[in-house]
Formats: sequence, structure tokens, C-alpha cells
Amino acid sequence: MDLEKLRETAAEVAAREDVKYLIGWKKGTYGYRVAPGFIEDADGAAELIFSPLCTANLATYLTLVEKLPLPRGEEPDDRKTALMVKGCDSRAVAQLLVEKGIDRENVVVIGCPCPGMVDPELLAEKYPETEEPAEVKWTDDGFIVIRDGEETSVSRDELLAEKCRLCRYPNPVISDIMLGEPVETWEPAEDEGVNEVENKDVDEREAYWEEQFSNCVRCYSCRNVCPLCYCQDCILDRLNPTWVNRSVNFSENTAFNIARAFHLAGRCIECGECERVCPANIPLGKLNRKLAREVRDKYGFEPGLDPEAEPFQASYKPDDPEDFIL
Amino acid sequence: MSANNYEPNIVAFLCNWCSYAGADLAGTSRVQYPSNVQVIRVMCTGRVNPLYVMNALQQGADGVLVSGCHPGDCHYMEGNYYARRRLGMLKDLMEFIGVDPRRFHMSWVSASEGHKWKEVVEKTVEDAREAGPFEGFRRRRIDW
Amino acid sequence: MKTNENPYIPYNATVEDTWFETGGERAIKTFKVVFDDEEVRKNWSHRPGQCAMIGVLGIGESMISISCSPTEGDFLRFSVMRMGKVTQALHQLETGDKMTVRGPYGNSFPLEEWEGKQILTIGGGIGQAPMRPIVEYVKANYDNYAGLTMIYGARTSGDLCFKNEFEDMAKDKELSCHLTIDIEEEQWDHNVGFVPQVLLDLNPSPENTIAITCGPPIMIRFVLENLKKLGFEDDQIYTTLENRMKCGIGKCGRCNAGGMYVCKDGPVFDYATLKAIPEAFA
Amino acid sequence: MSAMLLNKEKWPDFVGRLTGKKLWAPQAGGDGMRFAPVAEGEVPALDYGNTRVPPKQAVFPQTETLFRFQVDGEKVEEPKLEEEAVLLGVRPCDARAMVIVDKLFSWDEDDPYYLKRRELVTLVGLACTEPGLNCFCTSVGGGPASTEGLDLVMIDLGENYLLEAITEKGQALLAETEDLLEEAKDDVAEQKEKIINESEQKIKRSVNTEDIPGGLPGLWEDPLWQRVSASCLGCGTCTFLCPTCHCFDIQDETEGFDSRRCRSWDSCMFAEYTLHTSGHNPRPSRRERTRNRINHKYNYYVDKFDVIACVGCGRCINLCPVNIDIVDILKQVEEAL
Amino acid sequence: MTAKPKVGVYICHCGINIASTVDVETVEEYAQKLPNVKVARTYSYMCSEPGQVLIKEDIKEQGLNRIVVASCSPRMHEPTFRKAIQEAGLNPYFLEMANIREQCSWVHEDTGEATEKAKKLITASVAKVRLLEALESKEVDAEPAALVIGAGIAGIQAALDIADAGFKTYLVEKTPSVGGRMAQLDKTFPTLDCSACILTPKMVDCASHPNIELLSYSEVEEVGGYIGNFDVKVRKKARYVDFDKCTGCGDCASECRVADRFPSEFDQGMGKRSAIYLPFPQAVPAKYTIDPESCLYLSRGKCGKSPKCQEVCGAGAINFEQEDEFVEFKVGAIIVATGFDPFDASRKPEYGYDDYPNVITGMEMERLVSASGPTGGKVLISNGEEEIEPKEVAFIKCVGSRDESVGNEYCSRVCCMYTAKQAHLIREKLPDANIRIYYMDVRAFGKGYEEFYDRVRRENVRYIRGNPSEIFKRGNKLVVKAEDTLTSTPLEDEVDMVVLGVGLEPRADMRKMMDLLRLSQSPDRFFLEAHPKLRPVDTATDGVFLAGCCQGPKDIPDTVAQAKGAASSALIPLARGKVTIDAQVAEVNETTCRGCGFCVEICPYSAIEMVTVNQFGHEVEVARVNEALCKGCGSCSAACLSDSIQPKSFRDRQILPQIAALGAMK
Repeated sequence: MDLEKLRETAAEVAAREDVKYLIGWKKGTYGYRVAPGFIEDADGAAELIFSPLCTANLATYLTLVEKLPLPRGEEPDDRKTALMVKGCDSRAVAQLLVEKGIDRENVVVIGCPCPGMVDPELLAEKYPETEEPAEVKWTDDGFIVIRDGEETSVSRDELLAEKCRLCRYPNPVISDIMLGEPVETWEPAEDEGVNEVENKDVDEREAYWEEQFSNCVRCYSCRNVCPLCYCQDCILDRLNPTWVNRSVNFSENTAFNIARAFHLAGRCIECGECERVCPANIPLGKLNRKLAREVRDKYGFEPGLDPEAEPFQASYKPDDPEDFIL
Repeated sequence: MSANNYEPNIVAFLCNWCSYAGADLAGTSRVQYPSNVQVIRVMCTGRVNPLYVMNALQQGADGVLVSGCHPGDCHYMEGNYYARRRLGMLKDLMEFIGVDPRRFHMSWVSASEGHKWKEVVEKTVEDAREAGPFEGFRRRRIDW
Repeated sequence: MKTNENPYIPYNATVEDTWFETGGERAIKTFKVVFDDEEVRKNWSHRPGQCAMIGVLGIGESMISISCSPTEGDFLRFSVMRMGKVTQALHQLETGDKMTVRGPYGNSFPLEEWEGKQILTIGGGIGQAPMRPIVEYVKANYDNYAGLTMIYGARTSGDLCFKNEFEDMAKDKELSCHLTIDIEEEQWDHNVGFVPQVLLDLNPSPENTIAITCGPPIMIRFVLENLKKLGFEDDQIYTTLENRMKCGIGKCGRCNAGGMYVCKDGPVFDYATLKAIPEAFA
Repeated sequence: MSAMLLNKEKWPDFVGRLTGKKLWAPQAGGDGMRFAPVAEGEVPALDYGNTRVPPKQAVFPQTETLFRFQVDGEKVEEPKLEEEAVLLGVRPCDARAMVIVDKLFSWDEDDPYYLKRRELVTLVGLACTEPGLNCFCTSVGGGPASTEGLDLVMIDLGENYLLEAITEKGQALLAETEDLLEEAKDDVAEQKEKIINESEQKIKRSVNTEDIPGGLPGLWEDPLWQRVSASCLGCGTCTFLCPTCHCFDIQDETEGFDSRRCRSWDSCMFAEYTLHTSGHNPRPSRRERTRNRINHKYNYYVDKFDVIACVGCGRCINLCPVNIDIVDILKQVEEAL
Repeated sequence: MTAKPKVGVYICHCGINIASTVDVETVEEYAQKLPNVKVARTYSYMCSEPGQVLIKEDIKEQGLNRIVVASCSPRMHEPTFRKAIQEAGLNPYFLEMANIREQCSWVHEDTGEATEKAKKLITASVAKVRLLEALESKEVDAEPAALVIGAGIAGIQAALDIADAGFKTYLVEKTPSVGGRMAQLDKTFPTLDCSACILTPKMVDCASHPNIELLSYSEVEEVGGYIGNFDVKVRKKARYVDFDKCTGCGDCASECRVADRFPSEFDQGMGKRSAIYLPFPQAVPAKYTIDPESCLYLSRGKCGKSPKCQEVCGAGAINFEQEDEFVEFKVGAIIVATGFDPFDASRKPEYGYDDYPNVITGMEMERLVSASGPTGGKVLISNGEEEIEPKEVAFIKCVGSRDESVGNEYCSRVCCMYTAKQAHLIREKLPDANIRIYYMDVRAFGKGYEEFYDRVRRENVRYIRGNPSEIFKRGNKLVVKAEDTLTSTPLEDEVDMVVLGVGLEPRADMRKMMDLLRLSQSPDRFFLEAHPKLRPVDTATDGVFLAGCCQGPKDIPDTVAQAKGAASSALIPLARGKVTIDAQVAEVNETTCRGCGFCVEICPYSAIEMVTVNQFGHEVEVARVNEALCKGCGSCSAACLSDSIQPKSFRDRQILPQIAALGAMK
């Protein structure tokens, strides 16, 4: 993608009077880090980038902003938020529209067709991070990693993030402004991660998840980063009634993870952020993707494609599968 | 508890209009069935938050049963359809994280199916018995 | 104190008497409690302004201001507004029921320092709870103080706490008691109007006077403003802060206002100190 | 007998000697997640960067039972903390962190649980020879071979570990394992110095923290707080994984008819941390919470305990999902001063 | 909510129903120790007056504020105990029942097991009852009108009663005329009144009653709302005849180009009608109807040069342009009186109904013996060449009843008597005929029935105990193959005519009514009443009542009695002018609601809407419940990700402790 064009467009949007700020990606403070950038004016747009490191789904910020109590007589700032989205991110926007989490007229969606992101952990493992911010760029058949002035070409397969291998919608499904031409879509890979767990027997699965969930520190980053976890008052924080105790142990952690994954059934748009942010490296994506797969295969439903769709959890079909019913 | 005298503890959520009435009918008909199933009455299976199933297992149940009206017979017209979808998803998730599928059942039992209720109870208890005491993510007393 | 070395283990206490001060959704209920253990009873000492963690086993604890003066006897009094899980459980307690008490916590009003001065308490609503021990303390030691003035108001007469004590207070020649409610009511023969206004109208002299205030944030803001108008210096004004608390002993972290732990360094602050705490009025 | 050599081949024997005590070491195969109890016969490897969960969990568990009770009874049962523990391979920054947190837990009133666990634990440190990318211990009063808080420090000399007892506990450990050790030769000091120097050189990130504690109060309303917190997710990663963060929540939990009162790590980055029951929140947004976090470490703690409550371990930087970088924030603070 | 819960647990012996299996004393002792339980008692019959007094006194004397009754199913006595505690000054919703009879003592033999289970159920009930909230039922105005669906004798009677009580009644009939099945009958047993003679006046009454709006040839299309406030939409099917202009002269029918070509529904297909027709001479309203399927003009677009009927109708009433009309109105109560279908004898192929014209059904026999029937009341059969009077007549009872092979286990209740009646009528008309009745049992339970049965037997009608296995043809004769089970004699009985005593079945199209009114079926597939004994005319849907054979087979007196019962039940809301709205409805916590609208999508009653509220200066969308529409099913709640919408009495914070209590008792 043409970075100049991106910054130019972003500058125009950020400068608009009806836009509060534009959320895009900017270079991070070191290594491969990319940070969300909140651009309030045209000048700020110069910081923006779009590269294979821009894994973060910025749609979460649409609902993360606190609505602080307004002093009497003060009007809320109802200017729009402009948001840069990849294909997966745009599905979050579409799903938020389905769920009325945002108003269409309150967002300016800038679509970025996405050739696929690198897996940041894999990248750092193979090409250790440097103190100076490094860069990764797309080439026709892969990536170039640029660290400390040194360029290394890497094949797409070597570094492509799992969520991107599985991606069905690299092009934004919803946008006001589209940057560049749509990318050619690719055949989504078989979800080996989910298959692998599915193929275990029930005891092995239990053991597998016990190990994973025992590592959970309940930092709630998975929930907080999720663009679709946007309840102001999450039931998992609540004490009356208590769904999940505050104490951190395998039992409560499992309950937390079940509830989190279940609440996303038919809603998760598979951006993979939960898994990316987890400091305990719990393969949360597998939980979500398993459910997404069931929803797709058994119920013929994919969330986050049509802002007018009926929400999966609030609808049914008379012929929904019921082979599990006695 | 040793495996041979293990009696599964099963929590069941029954809709008021069909399955609860069906279970009542089983009583009126003096149909005999195992006593392991404890019923929580709800107005409709649509009320059953799927997380109840998780919660019941966490709080000490060895198995969970949700039973409601046959499709099309819901007193509230659609509640059982919603329940079917939600609980179907939950079942998939639970199995995926390693909960024995024999621990969770759902059934359609109408107000006139006292015998079916008995069969459902027997199946549920038998399955939970085979699956053994639920240890998994059950809450337990934590060491200091 | 009792053998309890562990500050997290509460003492058992029994509700000796309890009554509702106010009604409604956020009712206020007062508990008079006595420690079960005689030794604890004997060794317990608190000073006006201090708080205690009171609670119900299985539910949790809440930091509540001790609303009696040690001069009143070997018991504790708490006036609790029904708000959340713990206070709801506390409200269910009846005479004879058990509650747990830890404490006393926090600093206190420097009543010894104030000897020889005029004491002016300005309370609103449940904010009278920490004022009451001052009033009671001074009442027990009138000789040591130059005088005692109490301003207390609430939205309606029904929302006033400690109503059963007003009659005796009226008889007390040494106490200048000024009750007020926000809106006119029948059979109300005290002031009508907001507490800060009553304060202005009363026009107390700042000379040799200490003003202590507690109440809803908006009231405190205007009381402070008006005290300044009346010429009170920052170090003549005291108030109390409240924040969410868990441990009560300066460990759990959450009650800090700026660098101050409200549970340890507070809850009593003079206005001069308070002004330096950036979060004090957040 | 203050500086001894342990041939790495004898490391398993050394570990084997520490019987009768609970051994903690960085979890093997657990992805460097945390310190975990070492199983009988297992020999922990120390070639790791640093665990993601700091070893504070050994003295301040994420969830800790304060006491058990019966809801309807008066029986209150306290935990008996008597098991001695040895933590193997603690990094100097994490040991320093414990010293810093000790101040809080012994301030005014003692916290019996924490202090008891501290008393029972022996910290066997490992000086850092390969500091991480985001280590900045040297900016906050520490260093890759700081011994503060350690009972015994180990320095990797290649074939051998150099063992130096710092405290009596450390001394005792050396005494117990004397037969496995050799007296260090004179040139060891030089070798050690060189290694430490090299290690210090490898620390790339730094910030001048001198003026920060004094300067922070003046920046209370500075726009930088909005800037640095805009992308914050409000998760607990930075605080939970911080070796000096010590805030906790207390809850009563019931399992069946037994109940316990327990405390669990809490985070000042959570909205409900300060939320009053009335719905009022004195720190209503991520801006105030971020500001509090920095102030707590670099201002309030310094005021109260005369030390910065940050040891420069870099965990919060490494693990923040949105690249909120405390060094970067501190630099912005410095700039704004 | 605020007071400390003081729970009373009342354990019923139910005579020995509970006490013989559940050790009630042990349970009592156990319950006494449960948290917040102040009193636990047992009593022989909790539901009895002294039992209730026991509870009431404890409430007053012990200051109880929550009650657990461990007895039979809450479906049985919840209202009883709600009322009782209300009388003692407690909110009626501070009650929880533990079902230790139907779901415990009656289904478990082992005392130990049953006792343990009773303990668990009570523990869970105590856990929940402590957290129940006081609920107030609300009242809304009831529309002073009723809808009666189906204008057979049941519908007619119900409509007349309601109308006589002074309320507007909409009587909707699917066919062109009121009268239903009873109008098809010749005489009625056991009194032998002429069916038409006693029914016709009522038919006329209901057409002329000032309070009745008769909507014949109409069908109910939509029903919305709730008791007291149903919104009804009715389709008035096009008759193609101007209702007001038609004089009922009948010229059209006789001139019709396809006159008398089509089987008359009324005559069970034995008689013929024209494309434009009056179902039967006494039809009410006496207005002609064109059957669009048989009418040449309507089905093919052409009828000669011009339709004959149009030509001959002096009143100019024929209108081929007519379209279905819809009428909408509000009613406070609905009575369903949709009747039955006679069993389709083809489903018993062994009886040859489809093959042999002289095998007929009881309904056909009614038309045959009727003076207004196709033969003018003569009992005639065809011998292949001419119509003759049969000599040998056989009746077979229980055709399609008490027969698992066709899925009907029930007794149709009328066949014994109508076969006896028809045997009598044949005897009157054919004094020399040999008449026999094959039967399994004779059930003559009604007033005068046994006497009538005796009389018929004395009239030389032979009763043969045996269920014929087959009917086949031998020459001109029909052979009934059976076994006389009393003498164990196999029989091959040669007869001229066989009358199949077909039973009654639910209407084939009852599904539509179930969907419209949210009704369910009992095992016999007839509509399910709210309670088989105590609420036989009520349904699970408040304000909807059942009358007549749609609820189960009935004879005429029972049908009329039930119709009157349904009418009086329906009159309750109408006469009161108010209905009480269930207090157990859903409620939204607007501060936690995230406004996703899942609940709005889900609610089958459209009881939830999104509203904009101001929260600290921000306009936010939140869900709000219309309590009058909400039925408290809770489907919304299970989908609410923030748990913001909760059905009262079934909130998460009330159910989770139940789960905890059951889980804890491993």
C-alpha cells in the first residue's frame, strides 16, 4: 500500500471538523512494536503506517472510550471517530453495528486491504527484536524484515500469522474510504490448531486446557482487547451474582475462559487479538475459532459481514441441528 | 469417593410447561426412576443461561440436564429453539475443552411424556455414572 | 488488645441494639455492637474520627465510621447506609446477630489539640456519623472546650440521622444545635435550606474555632467555600475522606488519594493538607 | 567462605541438597511463564531470560487464603505458614523488588502472611549476563548483579557459577553444600567485574529518573497523561506482572458450606479498583489510572518509603499489548518537566 | 429485600403419599438447621385448612417472611399457598415450593434415597426463597368483548351465554353456516329429540342476538396481545354473494350450470350440492355461498356466456369480484370451540370402507336416517342395481377409538350411544331387519344412557362381544369376520350393510389454532387444558378457554356444560373489567444494559423496546419491558451478555444459589 496516500487520506480525515480523531497504527517505541495512534490533526497523520506489523484491531477503541459523567449543561462530544481497519477489523465494525454498539454515522471507516500480517512472536523468535524500531514490509511473495538497516527477505509462509492463514476476508467488508485496491483473497488454510485439539480424546483435551488455563493470570487483556467485549459492566467482574470468583485458580480461570469464549459464540470475527495479547500465551484463538467453525458449519452463519444481519445469539432456525438432544 | 459407590449428582433445568409437567406426570403415574436428578424449575428452557451448565459443574454437579418442550410446542412459542441453539453451542465448547459429553444432556419431554422423562433421567444418570465423578474444573477447597 | 496478632482476623461482636435512622432504598441503619470477647472489649480503644472494618462472614467487610465517642461506654456504634453487597447484608442483621469488627483504623480528630477552642461541626446526611463522636466527646468534656456548635442537615426530616437524640440536644444549654432540611415540611420548626447557607446565616466567628465538616461532596465543596468566606484559615478546617478500602491497614493499595492512604493517613485531614492532595476531591 | 565456585556439572547435586524445603525455579517447559515448585528429582535449568510472572508470587501468591470459616459458625482457621522455601535463579531486579515491597508490608502494621513467607524464603539469585531488551534496572537504582534482597547470588562464569553469600541464610546454604564447592581464586573478582561491566553495557534502555519523583506532582494535569493512556486497554498485564505491584482485593468465597476470606492480586488499572458502591469513581478513566500507576511508583512510594517502586525489569514494556512503554512515559515526563 | 430472611419450611406428609417414602421427620430436623430457617414443621396435609392455618400462624407469631412448602408440584398448589401466605400478610411471591411428591416420593421407592433427595430439594428451595423479591401484580383494563371460535353447539352456547350476560361476542365460523356437527345429527340419544329441532332455535338466536357479531365463512388469522387485550384479525372469506342482498331464495342453486354435481359436505358426501349452495336448508345465515373450486366461472373463468346464477338472481347479489375481507377487533377473552373430525374410516382398510359402498360410517348413517338427508330419511342400500332396504345390518363399534394401531388410545365416548340410537332408528324404520352390534365394551355412563341401552337391546338388537377383524364381500353380501369372545365362537356374519361406529379425532387443522393461541396438545392430540381436573376449560394461555370436542370427545350435554363453563370463565375478566398482569415479568437494569437489542429480537411477545435515556449527560439506548406483554419466559435473559434483563423470581442471583445448594450436596 502506498504510505503517502494513506497519510494523505488520514490527514484529510483527521482534519475534518466532524472528526474527533483518527485511530491508526504508528511505529512503536522499539523493535517490531506498533502502537495505536490517535491522530487529532493533519500533522499527526505523518506518524501513521500500515505494515505487516499492524496486527492490532483498533475497533476495540470505539467502545473502550469511557463516557464520563458530564457536568450539568455540558454537551457530549459527538464528533465521529475515524478508524483504520483491515479485513478482520472491519468485521468487528460490522458486528458492532449489528449489536448497536456503535452508530454508523459516528464512525468513519478507512479500509486497508490486508495482504496478511506477520506473527509477531514468530518474527521476534527468528529475528530478535532490536532496541531501535524495526520495520517489516510486504513483497510480492513475502516480507522484508528491516532491522538496524539490514534487510532480510522472508517467505510469506514462514512468518504469516495464523489468523491470517485462516483469513477469509482480507478485504474490509465495510468502509467509507478504501485505501488501495482489494487484495486477492487466498484459500484459507485448514485450522490445524483447532483440529489438533479436536483430535485429542476427551481426557487429553481436559489435560491440555488445564495446563493452559492454569497459566491464566486473569489480567483480562483478552476481554479488554476484544472489540466485541464491550459491556460497561462485565458479568465476570460482578459479585452479585458471582459467576466467577475473584480468586485465581484453575477452576475460576476455566469458568472465566468458558464464559468469555461462549459470549463470543456467533460474534467472534476471528481477529485473533485475544490470543495475541495474552501474556500467558493461552491459545484463546482456538476456543473462539472452534465456536466460529461450528457456527459456520452447523448453523451456516458468519458474524460481522452484514450490519443488518440478525444476531446469531438472538435468532434461531427451526432446523438448527439437534442431533445432541435426547 | 470410590467409583463403585459413586452416585452422580445431576442438576436439571426443566421448563415449567412441558418437561416439569412431564416429570410431574411420571410421578402421578408412579413411574420409578433414579433419584440422582435434582430439578430446578424455570419457566422456559429459553431462560436457561448456558453458563448455568458451566456453573453447575463448577459448583459440584457431575452432570447437567436441560429439558423442555418439543420444537414447536414451546409455551412461549420459540424459547426452546433459542435454548437448542445456545446449548448446542455450549455443548460443543464444553466438549472442546475436555468436559465429557456424557455430562451434559438436553432433551425434549412434553407434558404427556412421563415415560420419556424416566428414560431421559435414566440415560442422564447412566452417562454421568460412566463418566465418573466430575473433577475437571470443579471448585474445590484450595490448599493454603 | 486481644491476642489477635493477625490484623486480618476480625473480632466477633454481637448486635446489642439496632434501629433504622432513615428509610427508603438507601436506608441508614444504626447498630450498637459489643465485642463477644471480654478482653477485646476491655482493651479496645478508639478516638473520634476513626473507622472500623465491619462485616458479615461469608459476605465481606466495609469500612464504616465509628459513630460513637469512647466516652459513651464499652460499645461501638455504626450507622450504615444500604448501598452494596456488604451493607445490604449488614442491614439484615438484627439484635442478637453477629457481625465482625476489625480496627480501629485511621487517624482521628485531634480533640486534645483543640482543647480550649470552639468546636463547630457541619454535617449532612450520613456525614453526621463521624460528627457525632466529636459532639459526644465534647459534650463529655465541656469544661475543656470553649463551646460546641452543631449544624446538621438532610434533604428531608426523614433523612436526618440520630433523630432520637435531637430532643436531648435541644435541652443541652451548652450545645448550639442547628438542624436544617432542604425543603419546607409541615411541623418542622428548625431551619429550612442547604447546610452551607445555614452556615453562612449562622455566621460563626472563626476566632479560636475549629470547623469540621462531612457530608455529600457537593455540600462539602460549598461548606469549604463558605468557611473561607467567613474567614476560616485552612488549618482551622477539617474534613474526612472516603475511598474504596479492603485491608484497612495501608496494604491493599486502593484507598490512596494522591500519596495518602485514606485508611492510614486519613480519614481526617485538615484543609491545608487536603489541598495538597491532587485526588482529594476526585 | 563468602565467594565459592560451583562447577555447573555439580548443579544437580547442589539442587539435590536443598531437601526439606520447597524449591521454586522457573517453570520448565512452561514457556518461561512463572516460577513453579520444582518436582522431586527435577533439575531446574537457569538459562532463561526472566519469567513473565515475577517470583513475587512465591511470597505474595496471586490468591491467598487469609482464613477459613464456617458461615454459621465462629470457627476461624488461619493458615499455618511454616514451610521453608528456596527460590532458585531469582534475578537481581526481582529480589530488589521484594525489598521494596517489604517496606509496604511492614509499614505501620505488619502483614503477617507476606512477612512470614518472606522469612521462610531464601532467595538464590542469578546475576544477569544477558539483560533483556527492555531492562532498565540501572536507571532505577539496580543493576544486573545487584545483590539487594538476595541471600545468595550466583554469577555465571562459564564453566562455573560463582556463589556469594549475602546474608546469613545464604551463608548457611553455602555451608550446607560446602563439599560441592571450591574456594574461588583471586582472579575471580576481576572476572566477575568484567562480566558485570559487560552486562551493564548491554543494557540499552535508560532514563534519568532523578527529577521524576519531585517533578510528577507538577505534571498532574499535563496532557501527557491523556496521550500515553489513550491506547491503554485497561487490562492488568502491566501490574500483575510487575514485581513491585502489591495491590490486592479481599473477597469471601464459599464452596459448599465452607468459606474462606482470600486476597487476590488487584490492579489499579481496572476500573472497579476504585469504584465506589455509589457508582462514583474517583479515577473514572484510563487517564487517571495510568497517572496513578506512574505516580504510585515514582512519586507516592518515594515519598513514603524513599525508594522508587520500579526495578526496571521491563516486563510491563515487554508484555503490554499496545506498546505502552514506561521508559517512554518517563522520558515524556522528563521532557515535560 | 431488606429484612433478614426468616424462613419457614413446611413439609407435607400428603397423607402417606409423601410420608411413606420420605422420612419427613428427618427432613424436618435437617431443614431446621439450614441457614435462615427459623421454623420447620411437618403436617399431614399442608394444603388443608389446618395446614394453611399452621403456616399463617407461624408467619404472624414467629415473624416469618419467607415460606418453603415441600409438598406436591407447584403446578398443583402454588396458587393455594401463595394465597395463604398473602392472607397472613406476606407478599405472595415470598414462596418457594419443593416438589417432594410428584418428583420424589412417587418416583423413588427407597426411603433413604427419597429422603436425601427431599433434603436437597428443600435446601435448594431455601437457598432461593431467601433471595426472592416482593412482587406486585398490576391490573389493566379488560376489553368487554369475547371471541368464540367455532359455531357448533359448543360455540353457539358459549356465545349466547356471554352475549346474554351483556357482552359483545364475536362468533367466528369457518363454514358458511353455524350449527356444526350437531346440525348433521338426526336424533339425539337417549331422549331421541330431533337434533335440528333443538339446535335450530339456538342457531337463529345467535344470528339475531344484538350482542353477537356472527362472522360465518370466516377464519381467525392473527391473535396478538394478552388476556383482557387480545387483538384479533379475522378473514371473512369471499362468498361471491352479497351478504346483504341475498334473500336465500335458492334460485341460483337450482339454475347453476353444475347444479347438484358436488358432494355435499353437510350430507357427508352422500347428497349433492351445486357450486352455489346453502349447506343445508336450516342454515344460518341463510345466505348462499359460491364454492370457488366447484364454480365454473371462478375456477375456469368462464361459465357459459354468463354465469347462470348471476342471471337468475333477482336481488343482484352475485358478485364475482368479491375479495376476502379482514376485520380487526379487540377482545378480552377467547373461547376455542373448534370441534372434532370424525375418524377417517379409510384408515381401517380391513373394514373395506373405501371398497364397499354398503360399509358406511356413523356420521353417514345420521344423514341417511335424517328426514332432511339425501334419502329423505329412508335407510337404503344399493344392491348394484337398485336401492333396497337392507335386511341384515351390522354395527361395529370402536372404529378408530381405543385403537393403538391408529394412534388413538382414547375412548370417543359417544359411539356406544350413537350406535344404540342408530340401531333403534333402524329398528323403527325397518322393523324386520336383523340388527347386531359388534362391541368391545358398552359404556353407557350418562344420564338415561343405561336405560336407553337396555331399551335398544329389548328391541331385538343383538350385541355381539367381539372386534371384527375383517369385512369382505361374498356375492352380494358383506361378510363380517369376527369372534364372539363370550362364546369363543368364530363368526362369518353375512350382512347387507355395515355401519362403522367411527370415533372422534382432533381437527386436522388444529395446528393453526395452536400457533395462533399458543395452545398445546395432550397425548390424545386434543387441546391441552390447564389442569385435567381443576381447570378443564382453561388453557396455558391466560384468557383462552376450551369448549366442546376440541378438548376431547364429548356428548352433547357435556359439550353444552363445558361451553357454559368456558363462557363463565371468559366472563370473569369481562365482568371485572380488569385483568391482573403477572408480576413475574422481566426487568432491565438500565445502567448495565448495553443496548445491543438481542432481547428485542428474541421476545416472542414484542414486549421489549429500545428507549433512549440520559445517563450522566449521555444519550444511550437501553431496553425496556412492557410488563403487560411480558410473559416472564426469560428467553431474553439467557441471551443478555451483560445480564441486564432478568425475569423476576427467576433472576440469575436467585437461580445460581439454587445451583450452588444442589452442587454442594454431593
